Amino acid sequence: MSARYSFLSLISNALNGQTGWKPAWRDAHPKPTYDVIIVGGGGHGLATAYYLAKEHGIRNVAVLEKGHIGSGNAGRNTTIIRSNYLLPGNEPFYEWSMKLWEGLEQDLNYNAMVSQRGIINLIHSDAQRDAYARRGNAMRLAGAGSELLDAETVRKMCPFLNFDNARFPIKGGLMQSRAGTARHDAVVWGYARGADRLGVDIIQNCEVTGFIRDNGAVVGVETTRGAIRAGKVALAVAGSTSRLTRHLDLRMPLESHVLQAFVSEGLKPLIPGVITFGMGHFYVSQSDKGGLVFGGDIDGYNSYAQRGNMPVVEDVLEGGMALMPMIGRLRLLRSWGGLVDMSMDGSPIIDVGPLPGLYLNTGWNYGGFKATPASGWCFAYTIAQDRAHDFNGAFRLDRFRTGNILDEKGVGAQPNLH
Amino acid sequence: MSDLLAHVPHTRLVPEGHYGPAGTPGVSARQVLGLAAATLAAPRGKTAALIASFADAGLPLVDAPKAMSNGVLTAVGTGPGRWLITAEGMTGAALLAHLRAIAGPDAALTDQSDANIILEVSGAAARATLAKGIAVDLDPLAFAHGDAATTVVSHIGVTFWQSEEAPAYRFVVARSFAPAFLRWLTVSAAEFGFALTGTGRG
Amino acid sequence: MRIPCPYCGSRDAHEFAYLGDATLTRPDPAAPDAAEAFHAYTYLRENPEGAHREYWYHANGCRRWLVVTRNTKTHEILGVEFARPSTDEVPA
Amino acid sequence: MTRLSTGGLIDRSRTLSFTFDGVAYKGHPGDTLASALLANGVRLVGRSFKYHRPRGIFTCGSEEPNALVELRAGARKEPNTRATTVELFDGLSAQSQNRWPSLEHDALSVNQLVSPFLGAGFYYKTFMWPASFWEKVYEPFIRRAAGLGAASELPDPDTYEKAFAFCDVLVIGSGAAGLAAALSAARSGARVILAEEDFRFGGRLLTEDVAIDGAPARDFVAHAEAELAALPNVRLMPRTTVFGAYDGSEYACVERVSDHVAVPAAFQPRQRLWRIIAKRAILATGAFDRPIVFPGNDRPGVMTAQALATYARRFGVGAGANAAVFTNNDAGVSAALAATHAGVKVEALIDVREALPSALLAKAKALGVRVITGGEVIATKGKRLSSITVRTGSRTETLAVEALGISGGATPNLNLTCHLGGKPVYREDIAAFVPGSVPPGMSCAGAVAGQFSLAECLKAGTEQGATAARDAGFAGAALPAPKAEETATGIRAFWQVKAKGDLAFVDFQNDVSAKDVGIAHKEGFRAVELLKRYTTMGMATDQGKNSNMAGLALMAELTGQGIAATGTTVFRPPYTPVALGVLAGHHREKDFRPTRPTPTHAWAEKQGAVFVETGFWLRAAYFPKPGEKDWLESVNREVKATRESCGVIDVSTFGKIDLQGPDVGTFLDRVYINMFSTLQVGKARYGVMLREDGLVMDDGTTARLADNHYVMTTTTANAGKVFQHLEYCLQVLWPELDVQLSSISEQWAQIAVSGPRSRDVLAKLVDGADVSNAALPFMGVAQTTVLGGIEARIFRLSFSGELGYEIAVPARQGERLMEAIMEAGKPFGITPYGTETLGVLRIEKGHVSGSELNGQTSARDLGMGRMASTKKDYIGRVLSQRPAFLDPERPIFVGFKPVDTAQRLRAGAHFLKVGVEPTTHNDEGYLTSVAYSPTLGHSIGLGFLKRGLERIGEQVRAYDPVRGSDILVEVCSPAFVDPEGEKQRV
Repeated sequence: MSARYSFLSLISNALNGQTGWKPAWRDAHPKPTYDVIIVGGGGHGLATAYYLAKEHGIRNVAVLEKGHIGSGNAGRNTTIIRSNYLLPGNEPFYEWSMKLWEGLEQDLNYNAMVSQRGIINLIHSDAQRDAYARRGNAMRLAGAGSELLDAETVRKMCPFLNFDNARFPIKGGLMQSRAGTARHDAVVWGYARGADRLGVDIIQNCEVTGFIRDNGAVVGVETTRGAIRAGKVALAVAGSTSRLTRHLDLRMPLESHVLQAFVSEGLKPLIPGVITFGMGHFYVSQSDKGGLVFGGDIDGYNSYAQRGNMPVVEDVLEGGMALMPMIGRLRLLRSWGGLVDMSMDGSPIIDVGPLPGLYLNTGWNYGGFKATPASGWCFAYTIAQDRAHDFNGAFRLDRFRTGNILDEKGVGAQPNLH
Repeated sequence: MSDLLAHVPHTRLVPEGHYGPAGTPGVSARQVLGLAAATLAAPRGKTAALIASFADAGLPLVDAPKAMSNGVLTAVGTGPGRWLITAEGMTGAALLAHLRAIAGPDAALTDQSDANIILEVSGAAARATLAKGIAVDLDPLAFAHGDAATTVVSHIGVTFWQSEEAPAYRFVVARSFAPAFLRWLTVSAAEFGFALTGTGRG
Repeated sequence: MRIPCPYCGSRDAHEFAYLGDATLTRPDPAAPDAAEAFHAYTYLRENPEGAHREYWYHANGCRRWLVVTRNTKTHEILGVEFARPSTDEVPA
Repeated sequence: MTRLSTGGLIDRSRTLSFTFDGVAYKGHPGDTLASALLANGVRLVGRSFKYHRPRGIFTCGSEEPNALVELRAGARKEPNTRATTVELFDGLSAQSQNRWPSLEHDALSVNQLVSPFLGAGFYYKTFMWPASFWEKVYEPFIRRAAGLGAASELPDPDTYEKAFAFCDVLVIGSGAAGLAAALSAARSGARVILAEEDFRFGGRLLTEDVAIDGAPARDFVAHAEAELAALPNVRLMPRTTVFGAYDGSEYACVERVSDHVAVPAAFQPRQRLWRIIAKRAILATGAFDRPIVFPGNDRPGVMTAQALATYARRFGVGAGANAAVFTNNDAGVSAALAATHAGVKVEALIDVREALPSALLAKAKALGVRVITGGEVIATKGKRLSSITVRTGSRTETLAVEALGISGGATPNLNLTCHLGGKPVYREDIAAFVPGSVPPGMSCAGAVAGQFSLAECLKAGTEQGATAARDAGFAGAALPAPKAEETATGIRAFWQVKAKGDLAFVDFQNDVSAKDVGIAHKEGFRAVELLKRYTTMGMATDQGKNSNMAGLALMAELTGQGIAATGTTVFRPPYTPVALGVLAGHHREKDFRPTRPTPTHAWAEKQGAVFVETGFWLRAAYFPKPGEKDWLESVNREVKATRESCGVIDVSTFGKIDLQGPDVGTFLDRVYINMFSTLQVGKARYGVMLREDGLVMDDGTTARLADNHYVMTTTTANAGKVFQHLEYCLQVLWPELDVQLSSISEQWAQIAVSGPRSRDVLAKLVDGADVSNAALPFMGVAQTTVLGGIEARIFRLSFSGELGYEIAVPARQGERLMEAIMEAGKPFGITPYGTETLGVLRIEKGHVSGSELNGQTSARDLGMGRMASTKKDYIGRVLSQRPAFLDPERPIFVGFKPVDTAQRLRAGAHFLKVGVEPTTHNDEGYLTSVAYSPTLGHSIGLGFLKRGLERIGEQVRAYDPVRGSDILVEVCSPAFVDPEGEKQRV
């Protein structure tokens, strides 16, 4: 088992040539049965396992990962954390996530580089200011904190933005100063190490190929490493959800899409916090290492390819150059594509069912990273208690049937518009 | 940031003049004024009949992205069973009446004489200029005299066709997008020397 | 990505607007199970990894709704046809 | 000075001046910044990322990890620029980066002393105590220390362009294979594009000491280039990097049009983004010489053997006064010999192999190069390399050299084959990964495919060029490949010298050493992706081109899995870093998106209007008059004038759709919630359309001009969306309906005249038409002419609640109509107004607009539930009956006024019951639109409130903490003015 990290462990390893470290998590082999199987070794799955063990004392848990942990969206996002949602069904959940972020590193004894340097959503019109005021007030009601900034304040904070020659002038911003970024891989590794220390089996290179059914109930999974049975089977596989639920003849309110993201070459500190453009598809932050990390809209067509195409690359950088013409001579270092689980209303699903023994965590759209702690926490609660916590009470699968939809953007049942 | 158009308001057509290095322009564009225009759409399932009526009247419509002209009218295929028809020396109302007489009562006819501006782009560097925004292969082997396309340039929807072998192209651009289109055209053509006429003095 | 539009020819995908699954049929609104049928029609998706029939609208082209069959794993275009029955169209 | 006395493809007759860190130097045309620095004896060029170790020039190409500089100055400063790719120009200035206070004495080089602490994963294990210190102390320090170069922070003054190209065969790379491929494809008549990232064609042929068809390779390059340039079907693109492969045989490229001059010439962009659609592509990108891992392998003066040879042969530069070469393969040996032949004093050729091919040995002997077989370099010395220690068996020897060329073998430059998901496969025989599956239409020729000998490259290029042309429809006669002798390509896989001492680097720029790979292994980060992420190996600006191979080989050795099973990380676009500006092209700042002026824009400008962005449109917001102190005063005047007499506004931005055909009525019945088939000719009706999910999509009025002819208006924002939706309904849902749509948004200028005197104004405009209340009643439509023969459609509609008309004329007549309206209205004090007054007028009337039609509201929420016909189906009907839509708790559209009318409402405030805690749970709704009503003399608002209609007269809190406001408001009817709607019917 990986030892606790401390000044002492760092010094002793410095003196012994860094030879004293142990694996951060065991490379476990599957046992025949578990109390709970979590399918998906990304941030959400690992966090779920961690909180199941820590909060609910359920430690006979396996996390099954088809590749290596963190190889899906957990390692392909733009690392933003924030709780600046609008709807009452969403905002308390994301604020709970933010509170968990704020204590995460001490809890996990792992530095995930949670950096609360703030987010500013830029405002470009009076109508947008009203809409952001509605959102900012919703955030205040949930205890999340928010500030509505005027243009002069934004200019003082971000003098490099295009204030004087803009197609869509900057008229202010909605700021959440507690928002920021976290080192995405470290979150995965921290949860994996934490779960492992509590006895959870993390099983890599173990792909689920089917489900074991008993009288309609899901009682286990078939995998590339054999059959594994469990009292409860929980899916946390994001864009691969439909691939798995097909084995159960379930159609989901989901489409899998590609979202591209981008990082520039490393630069000395250039921009504070996270900035989002309100009239184009562009948002940006700067990593601890110095790269500008940015993204924009999804490509907009169903895809499992984990890569996108040029029109979106150009669209993102047009937004970037419209907003920050100083970035013209900086360079794009790397782009990548994530397989995102776009839901039909743009909001997630954390729910019991729809079959006995099955639990669902999906529909994170392009925004799952920030939700990682609360998603794991709420999913663990839902699995352990067989009911939703208040925080995820609105994330029901049947909301599309009842009409309790959670559509932050108001664009309707078309995933590529969310 | 281009200084070339720094003085031109984004709400106005780029004024006529010479842009780019002095000398013989590699690209020319002129606004073609005084054309009437209308859309013609066949009733459901009656495209063939409509084409036949026009053939009888001396305008051979083709249900394809082609430009066909009989000297007076030019018909450009913009979609299945749908054409944009331009005419010189006619009012919109007269064009509509003329087309109605040929097409019969069921075809959909809509006056578009004021909806667009029409620009003719020509010159030795016309293709090289247009390649800076048009994702359609304009090589003579792929796009010849009489070929037409409806596409997007610089975030602006356009219909265009090759109107002369030389080559020259006619562009139909929505009126409110015309200033932005001309900005793109001007900055794209300037390196070759660009002569723009018919857009007023600004 | 380029889509071979049956009318316009090969065009960049960004000329088109994407809608999604083209295997769905609008249910009979008068049927007794209309509520459930419309729920499935509006919200539930097969979302396959592989061949996918999907609607694309040639917004910056001929304005035709197309049914494109495309592999969602490779993005290879396997087929394109007009969404509206072909009896309405006249070959060029 | 280490410029060799002769040789090199440089123009020695001309001298270029440049500066590095403020010191003036000279070079020649044909130099890169790197070759010119080396020629001037500048070997220390940069500092590494973490330990700030001194670094020099490591390669001669775009894969350079070390020699990153800030090129140019001021707004044109380009941080992280690889000196090896910068074409020297007169006046060039460059600065070293990531060092303080100077390159020579960098304070943070103390990090080297604490390097025992700073192993892989160090950050994740520390900086947690105390918790509050991370953000305040540790992180700011780390951020300042991290990063590479500094950005200018000024807007980029240069321009960029985009362009498209189409071809039959795209050849990527112009070495032996690329030139051969381009020649054979071009000779068949196919349209060929040859893209080369360098400013010179030829690739390795410019370096290698070989003959083709009996002549020096450089002659072959010159002849090939001349032949290709003369062919009309060939486009030569030097300085063009193909950086990405995309779907549909599309290749994204950057052409560096002006980077080789100080400032772009007039009317020239700095760079151009090309998207090339190629029926076939031939990847001929060669291979990189890769480093060997040994202690101190990062010192300035250590470089790839390929670079050593290239600086000598192509640039006439010795990388130091003398040199040695350390290799495990024949190409490394050949490079050493080529450098020697060019005049570099090579003290020793050290090969890990016990035996070398006899031909190479003979050449070495002839050139007088000492060969040490079975040898390894185990240490280096000097801030700038001064000596190396060589171990042969148990014997060690120190050699004083200023340069060391190392070659661990060739790594095929197969980046682009991975962009569509291809996975490279390992070949033991050449100790390299070669392309696995490649993008559709691509083939690989030459070293990139593991074909390392010159003869193989020429043969493969020739064959594949012909095949690609044939596949594209050009059947030319097969031509023989140019002839060359077989070059030796032997190799013994060798990754790491096992020796204690200094750090042995795997990834130079990110300071990842062999020890870090060991830590990753111990801690379980063994999969290549985890190795990469944990150590940051391969995440530097060279994207692992230099490091990945050795790193994964080291891991393979530790796990015992073998290299093939370990696999490699995936390459993603871009192949080399690409300027962000070129990806935006023309679309930046004000040209980000088109600006759409209304038909009366110029007129409004003359009236002094203040404009506002409305989507792409620019609309008049209000028309200030001299002496008015703020916008509110202007708007109040405009509202009053309209309510009391007459106002006028351009409403051309509304979407306008022409519908013709026998089934239009049926069609409209299905897309609107209310009936349209029953609408009389000459009448208009307000309609609401839903999405299939039962929420409101859009609203507007639709008029019936004839039995089979309607005209629909949409909101400005939804014009495109609604048109697309209608086409969907017609083509997909109900193809049996005979309806033809045309957008007429641009054809008609539409101007609304409102107010009690508007009929008087209209009467002066029409050519005799009867516009009396009887002849043209409320919601009536007249097709007539105005101003002496201008075709016009007159709709008697009212958004303001006043008597009003919307007059449509062909767009070119819009300005004339506006001027005529102003003239006709002069006696009544007609007042132009903009979107601000439009908003006040409609809020006073309780009409919904974009803030209420936000995609989250149903017709019932908006108080329009009763409009929905129960006699028909329509889009959205079924799902609008879901339980949550009928929940009585659902917020409903109502009006609000402040209890203290001196207070101001603000949109975005949330409603709370009086006396409850401000929490999400107690949230009862929100204000959508507010205005100061000059008619009522106080602030008014519209919004959604739970059970709102039952609560008229109740007081609730409008809670707006983001603007420091929390006031009592009274719930009221949304129709503040003329609730019975009498004024519009007079």
